[in-house]
Amino acid sequence: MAKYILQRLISVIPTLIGVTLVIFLFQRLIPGDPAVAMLGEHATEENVARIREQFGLNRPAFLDRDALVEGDLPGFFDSQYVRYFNRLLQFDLGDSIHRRIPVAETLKERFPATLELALLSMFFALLIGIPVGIASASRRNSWLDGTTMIGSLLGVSIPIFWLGIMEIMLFSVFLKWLPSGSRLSPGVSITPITNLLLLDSLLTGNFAGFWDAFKHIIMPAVALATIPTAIITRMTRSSMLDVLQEDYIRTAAAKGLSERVVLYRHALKNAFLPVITIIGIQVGTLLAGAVLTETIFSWPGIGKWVYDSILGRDYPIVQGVTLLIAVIFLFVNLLVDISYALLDPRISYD
Amino acid sequence: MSTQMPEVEVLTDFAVREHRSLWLDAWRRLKASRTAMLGLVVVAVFLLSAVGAHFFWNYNAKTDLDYSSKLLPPNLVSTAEKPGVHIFGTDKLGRDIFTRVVHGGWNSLRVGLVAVSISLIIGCLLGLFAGFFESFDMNLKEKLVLMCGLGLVLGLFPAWIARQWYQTLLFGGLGAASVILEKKLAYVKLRPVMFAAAGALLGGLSGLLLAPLVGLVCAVVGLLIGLLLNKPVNGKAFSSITMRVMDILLSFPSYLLAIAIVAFLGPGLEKGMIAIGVVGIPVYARLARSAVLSVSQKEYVLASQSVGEGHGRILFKHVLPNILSPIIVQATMGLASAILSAAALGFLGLGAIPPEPEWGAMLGDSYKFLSSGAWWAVLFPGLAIVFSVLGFNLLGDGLRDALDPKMRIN
Amino acid sequence: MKRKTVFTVFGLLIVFSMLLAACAKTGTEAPAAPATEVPAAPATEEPAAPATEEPAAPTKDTFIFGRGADSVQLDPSIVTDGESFRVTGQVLDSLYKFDQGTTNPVPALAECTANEDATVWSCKLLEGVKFHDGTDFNADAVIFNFERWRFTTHPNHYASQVFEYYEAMWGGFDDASIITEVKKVDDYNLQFVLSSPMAPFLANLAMDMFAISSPTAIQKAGEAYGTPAGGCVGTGPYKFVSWQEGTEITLVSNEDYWGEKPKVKNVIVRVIPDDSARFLALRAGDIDALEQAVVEDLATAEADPNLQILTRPGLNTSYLAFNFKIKEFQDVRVREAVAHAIDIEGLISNFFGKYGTVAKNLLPVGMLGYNDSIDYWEYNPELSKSLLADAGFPNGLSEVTIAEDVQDADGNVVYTAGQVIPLRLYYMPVTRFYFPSAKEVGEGIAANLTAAGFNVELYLEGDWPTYLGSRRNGLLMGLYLLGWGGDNGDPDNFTGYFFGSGTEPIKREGWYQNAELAAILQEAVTLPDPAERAKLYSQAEQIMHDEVMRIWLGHNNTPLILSAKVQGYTPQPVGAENFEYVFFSN
Amino acid sequence: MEPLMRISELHTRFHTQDGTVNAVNGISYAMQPGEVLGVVGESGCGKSVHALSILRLIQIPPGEIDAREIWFGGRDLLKLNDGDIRKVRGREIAMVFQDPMSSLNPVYTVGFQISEALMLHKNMNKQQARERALELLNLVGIPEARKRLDNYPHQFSGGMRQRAMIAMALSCEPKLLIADEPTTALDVTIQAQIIELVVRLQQELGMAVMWITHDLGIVAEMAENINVMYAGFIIERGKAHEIYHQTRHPYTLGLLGSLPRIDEAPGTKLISIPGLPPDLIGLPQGCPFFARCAFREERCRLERPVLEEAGSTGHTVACWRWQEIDAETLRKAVGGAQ
Repeated sequence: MAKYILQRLISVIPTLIGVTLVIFLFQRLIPGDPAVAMLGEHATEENVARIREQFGLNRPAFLDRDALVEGDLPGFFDSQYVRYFNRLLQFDLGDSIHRRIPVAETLKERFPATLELALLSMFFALLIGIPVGIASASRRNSWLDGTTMIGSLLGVSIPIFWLGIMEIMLFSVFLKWLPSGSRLSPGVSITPITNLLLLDSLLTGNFAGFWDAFKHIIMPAVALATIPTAIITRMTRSSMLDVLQEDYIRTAAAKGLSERVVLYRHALKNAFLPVITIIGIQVGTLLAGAVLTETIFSWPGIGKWVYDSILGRDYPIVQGVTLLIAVIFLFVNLLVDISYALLDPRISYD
Repeated sequence: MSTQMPEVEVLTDFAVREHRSLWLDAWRRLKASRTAMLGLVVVAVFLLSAVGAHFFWNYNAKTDLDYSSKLLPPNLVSTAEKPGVHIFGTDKLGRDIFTRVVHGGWNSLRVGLVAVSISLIIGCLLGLFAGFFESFDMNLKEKLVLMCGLGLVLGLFPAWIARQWYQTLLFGGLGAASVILEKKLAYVKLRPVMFAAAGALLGGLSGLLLAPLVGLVCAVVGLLIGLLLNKPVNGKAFSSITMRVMDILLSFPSYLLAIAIVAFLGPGLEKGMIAIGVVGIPVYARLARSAVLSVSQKEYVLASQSVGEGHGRILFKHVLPNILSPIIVQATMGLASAILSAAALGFLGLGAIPPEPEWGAMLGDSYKFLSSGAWWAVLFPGLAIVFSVLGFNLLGDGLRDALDPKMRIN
Repeated sequence: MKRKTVFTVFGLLIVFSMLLAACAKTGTEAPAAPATEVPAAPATEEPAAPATEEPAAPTKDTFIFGRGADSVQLDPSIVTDGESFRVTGQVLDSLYKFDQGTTNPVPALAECTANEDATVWSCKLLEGVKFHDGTDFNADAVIFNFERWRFTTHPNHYASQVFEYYEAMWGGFDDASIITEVKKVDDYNLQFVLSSPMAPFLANLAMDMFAISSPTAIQKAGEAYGTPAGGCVGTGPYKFVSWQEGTEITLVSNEDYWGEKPKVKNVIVRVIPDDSARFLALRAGDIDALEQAVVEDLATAEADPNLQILTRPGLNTSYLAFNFKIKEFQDVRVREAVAHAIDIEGLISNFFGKYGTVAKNLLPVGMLGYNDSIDYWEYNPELSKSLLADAGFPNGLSEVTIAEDVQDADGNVVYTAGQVIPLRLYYMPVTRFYFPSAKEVGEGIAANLTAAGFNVELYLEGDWPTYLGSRRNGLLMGLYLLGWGGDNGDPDNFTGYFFGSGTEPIKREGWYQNAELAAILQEAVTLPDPAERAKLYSQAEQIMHDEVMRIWLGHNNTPLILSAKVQGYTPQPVGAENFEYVFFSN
Repeated sequence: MEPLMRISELHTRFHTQDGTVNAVNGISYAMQPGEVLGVVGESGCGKSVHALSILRLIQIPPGEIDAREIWFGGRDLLKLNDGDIRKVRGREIAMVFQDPMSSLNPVYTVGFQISEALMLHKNMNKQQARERALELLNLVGIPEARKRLDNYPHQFSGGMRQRAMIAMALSCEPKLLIADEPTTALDVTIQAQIIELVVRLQQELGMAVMWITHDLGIVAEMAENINVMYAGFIIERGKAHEIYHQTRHPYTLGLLGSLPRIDEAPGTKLISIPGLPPDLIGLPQGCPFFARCAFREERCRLERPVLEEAGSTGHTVACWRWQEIDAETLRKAVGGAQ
């Protein structure tokens, strides 16, 4: 097993390198100059030149051919990408061009915000998706099943940004129950431990803080959760249905086991495998959805941040965040495969 | 066998259940499923209104402007104090939202179709070949094409360094050589060395014409390429490379990738289509590949291969028809998600160029008036998206049940 | 599926839409009768956690300001964005400051007098002032700051930092600097020696970027000075406490402030990017004041007795520019036709709201050299059509020809002479303080022009950086929208900045070339006598108007919406508002 | 004496999109304690479905079971509530299914799956159940049983799995063991072993066994009584030797004919039954076998024959022309011999 994990971890590396290459390719292709983006209407030639120099934006993206012709070998390799890569090897994501402070620092602040949102959404998704999926599979073609199916289809059909807006319209504008954005009300502070506000507030026993944080996170979390919930429900249902066709379910029933035991002991464990894969994929969906959700709920997470950074051409941020997301994505996939081995005795990676 | 009474033959027939083709059967099931029919109806309404509006309802967005009637709430009957019928209300520039929603449908439709066909065609081809060559080894011709191509692609690198584009041809040739000589050199221990040397020479010499250092670098690069090319790539390698590339695409959050592509191509609905299409490729590629892999093990394919049918024939006569149904389902659902993504891009201001009506953009422009209670400007475009997408999803879902062989058993 | 499920679908959908429709219905009334619902606010709709509400005694002691974006940096000398100055303005003082609500500089940390030709300014510094970190404020501190900004060799003039405004306002770094020396006379007296006479000297001194930071703080924090970690240290009415990135910056009052003691103890400057979200926060009582709101929200705010609206005199101008590489636009009649085709009045009243004023000068109303004798463009599509006809386009203009080759930054030709392209109107992908709802403005203008026979195609060059980049290289090949916000009250910062170098075509300004105008502007900046400067600048305005070289659209008086409880808040035309005068009534 | 089980008028239907499938059409018979009953018929003749119906393992909907009664151990199984029928399953009536490959849950150890029933019905604790499972594995002759307890099904061979299934079925000493084609999925040598195993166990434990198969040959050796089913009907029932030697139904004849017999004179041809069984949706009104019958006459098309005594007691057959029928005539009819 350990060996397998190691192999997988190693095999991830080329993919990651590929990812960084793609990022740089885009950085090379996308028009618009970070310096100009930063200085706006006031940009003067000198300043633009200085900033380009400073962040090595004046270097070629990958390799410097001209240096080679002039017989300057180190110059040949002295490119934006190589510099970036060297920094990366020292676990340095570089500095933000606009803010001139380390990307890693801001990441520490902002990533937990997204993580908290994603985790909560995934929690909702599993909490609702799996039981409902099982229920509607076991009561196939009942009204419950029908509602579930339609509901889940509706779930994947609603644009989450629109849902977010509708939530705000209903709960913030008209009912005035919930705040329409950001993580905390002004002045409320929660002593950071993990920067996951809900968790921290509980750890520090700051229940007022917890309630405030909760009221802020609930709407975005729900908006973000819709698609995963829908998909997990559908997946659970269909794979339960497949499993319930199996002979060993009949065997179990013939033993005189109660329906509950048959469903949850004999069917679920088998049905869970494809569901896990889907859950893995949903992590990707969540992170993608964060871009929109965070924009609407002005949530100070990485989704909104990376979007703004693309528009602001703050490349170190874009690189850092995209890489992080890619790493998470690949890591989750690894977890999925491992849990396969744990759940299904037929699969073994030794 | 024993001889049998003739009339028995005749008589037995009525006992036998009449035979139905898969597609007919599927259609019957589709008709049987009410939800699928509901989906079909919604989709039909969507298509008709979109196409009808585009061709028969003349609307010039360019000149549509009337400050006097801006942000009017829905008004069904024209009265003295409320003149003008706006069943969905009007927007910031006093444009009738209903008109724009209906015409917006055309854009969503276009995006959906174009985007899906892009990812469908490219993705499926990739998946087909990947899956196919994973289960059947390539013949000489295919190897030749593949290796030549590989040589050309790899050759681009030294060529780019030395700005000598003819180098790509050289390495393409090297690739071809490795296929042609494969048999001859099969047992030659030194083959890698030979090819490395060849590559080094090809790159180095031509590089030297420019500058010594260029020569050196090109030689090194050429050497590596030579090593890579020394043995023809087999189908499995080809497949795993393709799929690895797909993984890379997949490990970007879809919207970010789309945003990046649009930022590169420049804004506009057409660019949006391409972006969404490209982002969708991996899905189809994976689907097609896995489908092909399962089908390739089927007897009829093995049989057709054993009677020596050409690969192309096997692929398109035997494999392709049998992986169609999952792909059709995916495509229908793909339409839905394409419309969604397009709306998202529009919402972020990267979609259609104003004043072109597009649902996502309409949302994005109007939601800043929400706090002042202009709910209609946000509600109706949103509902339009939901209904059209829901329609395609219902239909796709129905299709899945209808085409799924598992369902045909009980 | 069974029949019931189908009903369930419709059930769901119907319920869903009814729900929305229902809440929507109340929505239409919401702006109409807010008075009824808002008074109840503190009781019912207070989302802020009890934690904060405990100290909510009769007089609040925390002033919370909501804004659209976070500060970039808190070292004012290296940033250009107002959001940074909004904070540093409270923590740091400059030698001069702009008098409450005006653009005339008045003494702050120093009082200066010029010699007759305005080349030597001798300043008397306030005595006994200390920085928040206890460092004494004296001549050395001032000199340290000025030398840090000026000398690229200065140990604290970090390569990673761009002292843009020093360069822009004082002619450049090192020897290029107009300030050739800052002489220390004694601890509280010093002299600025200028290489050439400079009329806006005091105005420049008063700018937020030239606020004095504590030398020890800078030396201690090094490059981190001004970052969330480093914070900033000055002599101002408030001290920097903390900076939660992307969320809020907290300040606390400086008890031994040299000037009028701040009335409110704490100041929180909070980021709420979305306009409507920010307005909602204000109505919910989460924040006490905000800047930048959409016109519709302003209407709501006016109707709301719990809110008050203040306007900051707009020191900005938004405009529609021509690219003069287009042959057709080189004909003044075409340009005038465009001017008459646009319903500027309608644009401004609809998209700027009543806080915008129609512009007829580049200079904002009331600024030195503002030329009131110029007439507004009359909105007259017919006239515009006929002008277009005279210019040789009787049946409108939908395609234009490039006059001569245009190259991009890398020197490759993007547009070739004689190339025919569709007539484009480039609109801004973002809203700026001088351009609320820029996209709608674009659509509006496009509609006007199309109606008048200019068959324009709205064109999105890309996102903001792309747009700016193309504009810098004169590649916005058609009509394009942009604007400008002044940094100090001086006309040179407007007209001079734009056309001062117009002896040859200015790429950045759509290849506009006008030597005469350039000469006037270059002269105007050196004259010490305001009256003479005024004459020259209004002459310049006249030229620009007669040339129709650009179509000035509007000045946006930035509206600030505050809770009715907030008192003593005075909007500043330039620079940061002074929070120290703010207090709460109840 | 009081029979172990008495089934009367059992109908099982499935309501599908294509129509109602009449899988079992009113069959009635009784089983004595310790009796071995063979149920024979082609695939799709309803023999498995009727067995599942007894335990009410048919999913409802789409399935539907109705019968005058399914009398077992002093009560009507159809009247039991879900809780009570579960007490019957596995404890009083156990079942062994056709495909041992798919009938064991891949994600649980064989040991666990056996002890599960024990813990449920015999409320043993884990340890006891495990010990009992071990005995059972030994009983059904699985080598190194102790080690095998903790194996997963995929580590078992097909035959061993079927043995495990049987062990599982026997775990609660049921009064009736229903073996639903337990050997069809196995190769011949294993088949023999399994049959021999079941026979042995039946004698040791004295339980009744219902052996469902399409292969008359198998039940020939072991069964006392045989039900021959066709299209959801019992078309002939009787003692094994009667079914063999005084075959009355053309279909049974066909079945016999289609398997080679050692006691036949060499050179005699195999008889095959032409055509396919009828579509269970919309059965023909007459004899279900009409379409394929070599003896059919007009009456057969119109009226459906009912079971009637054919000579000796307990041998019943559903055919209008049973008197005229025997192997020879059939052979002539289909021109088998010359």
